[in-house]
Amino acid sequence: MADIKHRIAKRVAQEFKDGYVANLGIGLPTLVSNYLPEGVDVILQSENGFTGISGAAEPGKEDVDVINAGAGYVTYEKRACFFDSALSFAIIRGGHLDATVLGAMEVDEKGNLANWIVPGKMVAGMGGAMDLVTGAKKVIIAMQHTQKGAHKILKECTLPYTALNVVDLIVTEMGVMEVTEDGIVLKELHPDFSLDDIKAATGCELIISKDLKPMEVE
Amino acid sequence: MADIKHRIAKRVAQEFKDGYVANLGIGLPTLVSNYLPEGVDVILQSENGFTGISGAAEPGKEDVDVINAGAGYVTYEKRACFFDSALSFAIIRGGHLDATVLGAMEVDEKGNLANWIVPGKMVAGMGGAMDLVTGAKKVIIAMQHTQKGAHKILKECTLPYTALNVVDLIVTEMGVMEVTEDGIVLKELHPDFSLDDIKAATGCELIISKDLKPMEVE
Amino acid sequence: MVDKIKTADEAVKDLKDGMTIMVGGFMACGSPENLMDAIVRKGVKNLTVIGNDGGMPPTENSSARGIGKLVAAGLVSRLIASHVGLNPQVGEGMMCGKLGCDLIPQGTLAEAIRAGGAGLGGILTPTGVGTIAAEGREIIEVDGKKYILEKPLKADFAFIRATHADKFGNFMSAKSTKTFNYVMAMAAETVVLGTEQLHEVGELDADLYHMPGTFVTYIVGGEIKWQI
Amino acid sequence: MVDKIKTADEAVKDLKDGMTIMVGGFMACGSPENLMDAIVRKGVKNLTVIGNDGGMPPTENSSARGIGKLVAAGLVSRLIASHVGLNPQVGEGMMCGKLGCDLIPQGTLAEAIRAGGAGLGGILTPTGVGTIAAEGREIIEVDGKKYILEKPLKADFAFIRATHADKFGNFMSAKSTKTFNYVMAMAAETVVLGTEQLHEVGELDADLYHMPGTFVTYIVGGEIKWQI
Repeated sequence: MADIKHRIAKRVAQEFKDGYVANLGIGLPTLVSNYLPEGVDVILQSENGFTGISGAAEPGKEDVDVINAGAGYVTYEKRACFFDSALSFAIIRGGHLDATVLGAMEVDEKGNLANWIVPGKMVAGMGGAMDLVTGAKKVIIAMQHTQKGAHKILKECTLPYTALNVVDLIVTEMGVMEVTEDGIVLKELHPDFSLDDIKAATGCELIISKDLKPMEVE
Repeated sequence: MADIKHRIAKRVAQEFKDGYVANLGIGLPTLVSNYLPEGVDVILQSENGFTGISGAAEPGKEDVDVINAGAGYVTYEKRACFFDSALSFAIIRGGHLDATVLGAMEVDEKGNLANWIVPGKMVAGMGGAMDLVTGAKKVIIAMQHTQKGAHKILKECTLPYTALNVVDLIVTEMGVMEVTEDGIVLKELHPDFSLDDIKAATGCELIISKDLKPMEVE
Repeated sequence: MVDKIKTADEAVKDLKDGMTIMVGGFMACGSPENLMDAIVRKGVKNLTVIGNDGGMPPTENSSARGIGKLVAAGLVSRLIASHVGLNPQVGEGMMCGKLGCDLIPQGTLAEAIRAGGAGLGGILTPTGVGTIAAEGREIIEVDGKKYILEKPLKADFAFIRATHADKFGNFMSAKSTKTFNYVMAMAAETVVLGTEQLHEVGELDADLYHMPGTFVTYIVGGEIKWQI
Repeated sequence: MVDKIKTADEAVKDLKDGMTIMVGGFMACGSPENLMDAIVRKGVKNLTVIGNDGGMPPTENSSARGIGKLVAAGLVSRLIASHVGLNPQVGEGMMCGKLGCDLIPQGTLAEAIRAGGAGLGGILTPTGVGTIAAEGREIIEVDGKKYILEKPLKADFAFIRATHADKFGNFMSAKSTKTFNYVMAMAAETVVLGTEQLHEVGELDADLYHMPGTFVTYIVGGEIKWQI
């Protein structure tokens, strides 16, 4: 599982270009920053109000005025800049993020996303997720392909939506998929899996790219 | 004329309460700050972006980074705070000014105001005036009662409006008038003038306050 | 100059049952703890609280923090926030029907508060179109794209926190403590500023302050950094 | 780190005839003069210029300043501003039909630019209802009160000015030079920042900067204070 997470994060990192401004969700997406290609400088935004967020603070050396969006104490880069929530979401909603990486409960072939409500469970709230996927230029979903065997990539989401028509790319341990007007196109397949494996693990038709490549992360 | 301006400014100053935040238009309204009553501390806002604007800068001692809304070099108080145009107009439009004082071409008995377009003349633009009169809690018009004999206080404005139903108080060299739901109520009459004088100089019915007082400025 | 400096208890004197209050901060980082304590001491009831989240709950090692103090004391009947997952007491209150919770996307919440302070009738946001966040809201189409009309939010009181303030109320909140403190300063009838450092007027350069003191009704000193 | 530092001429390389540009400042106070000069040298035509005003015209003792430089050089075919009374050359241009001018209330102009930068579909303002400022605009009623729906403004280029900037583009504009520089930083495809002081990253405390460098495409040093 840890292995799978790092595989996904490594592949997502390849999508980043030099100079990108990006927001990484808590958890798996945060790992992406560890795998940025050589020469690719990315500045990360934290939706509670700064650009230049860096790794977790060392215990005992926390600056209590600096947290990430998950309330963890973090460090910041020298080029960091701090601002209020209104400006932070002006950045997010206004299209000033080149990419955002988040997990999902469900994604469907229209690029609809559901990642905030599980019926019967307590609703924590959407936080900044709806703004992030609405505003970022490129929305990358980084997640395990299935949830205990259940499909997460679907013809149509069953859970309440986070946003409609927003997902651009899905990266899982099985492959890399692009959401297009025609549906979900499998661009890369991980060598651990066959086409039949990934088709079986997917709840909608997968269009196989004419240019299908192996998903390479090492 | 200089005398009249100061008379009007002095009377307007009496409307100010301790702790007021106010915006004074260029010209006559700016004089108001010279006549604030003892113990009445008012902080003045400049719509180009600060609170704590003070008098004109001494020639040769100008700080070129500090101008007023009329592009004149000015000084600022120790308690000044500088901000951008969006925040400046959040203050203005958001009801955070206790009072604004402006001149007018025409005011009518509904409290409508016209002070920015003269047909046939070049239109300079409304600048911040529309926002000021819409947002300030109290809109005080400080002006000469007539323009070369022509009525400026009317039943209905003839010039294009700056804003509708916004004027609270009109102070002229002849008297002090409150705009009410019933019309314009004369509250104070300057001893230099008779009731007939001010009625003749006014283009709409003046309701004479039961409690009519002399306009006292010294 | 009007004297705005008060004790925390003086500053909440006119806070009444059923009022709507805003509380700055994000997961209690940047929340005015002294002011929260004073509200708890006063014991007002049925507050509607507008804030990013539900603050932090009490743990074995520490008391509740930020809005969490108000929730723990049972003073909150309605919470308008973007995320309440880090405070299980909010969930418990929702389960037993004691606490109503309106969830709003974080960026929309910030804009709605700003709109309240800036005198706007509302803002049009693309965030949440086609989702639960659009429920009960008007949809307005501009140039062929759909937006939610989000109305302004205002409050009776705002409780906000500064790192540096002067005695006129000019202030700034350091690093990531800014969050909702700046927009809330504009959007309430009475604005109470809790500050760590309290300076004489003119002691610091004007441009070190980010927000003008004209927004601030009362200033309360003595905020201290959270001790982990 | 991507190198954003350019000469003024390099920064306007991709500026083309007919583009829409924003220029920060207020009556030229806070306008990036080096960048204006570079645009004049390039000599692009038919620009639509969004700014508070028409800048300052040339006088016997000095050249034009701010947007006034572009007007004097005849590069502007349309001006979107709140007030043009201090630059008679704008009036002359309007009289002879060479220069179209859209006048917008100053606060509405600031919000429209901010909305453009913040991804809003528009904002509802009470300012201008029942006046010429409402012409061609939709009126939206919220809770019984009428508002103008003002649509967002965006531009191909924004030319803004800082007093202090670092090499990543984090910046602040001192005192009353902030004006439209902050909102315009958000609202254009390419954002060119002219700065007086250019600092190494990390040289100044992060909270001295008011706006993040992520908005800034190019940084041009060498702005100097206006000499009266």
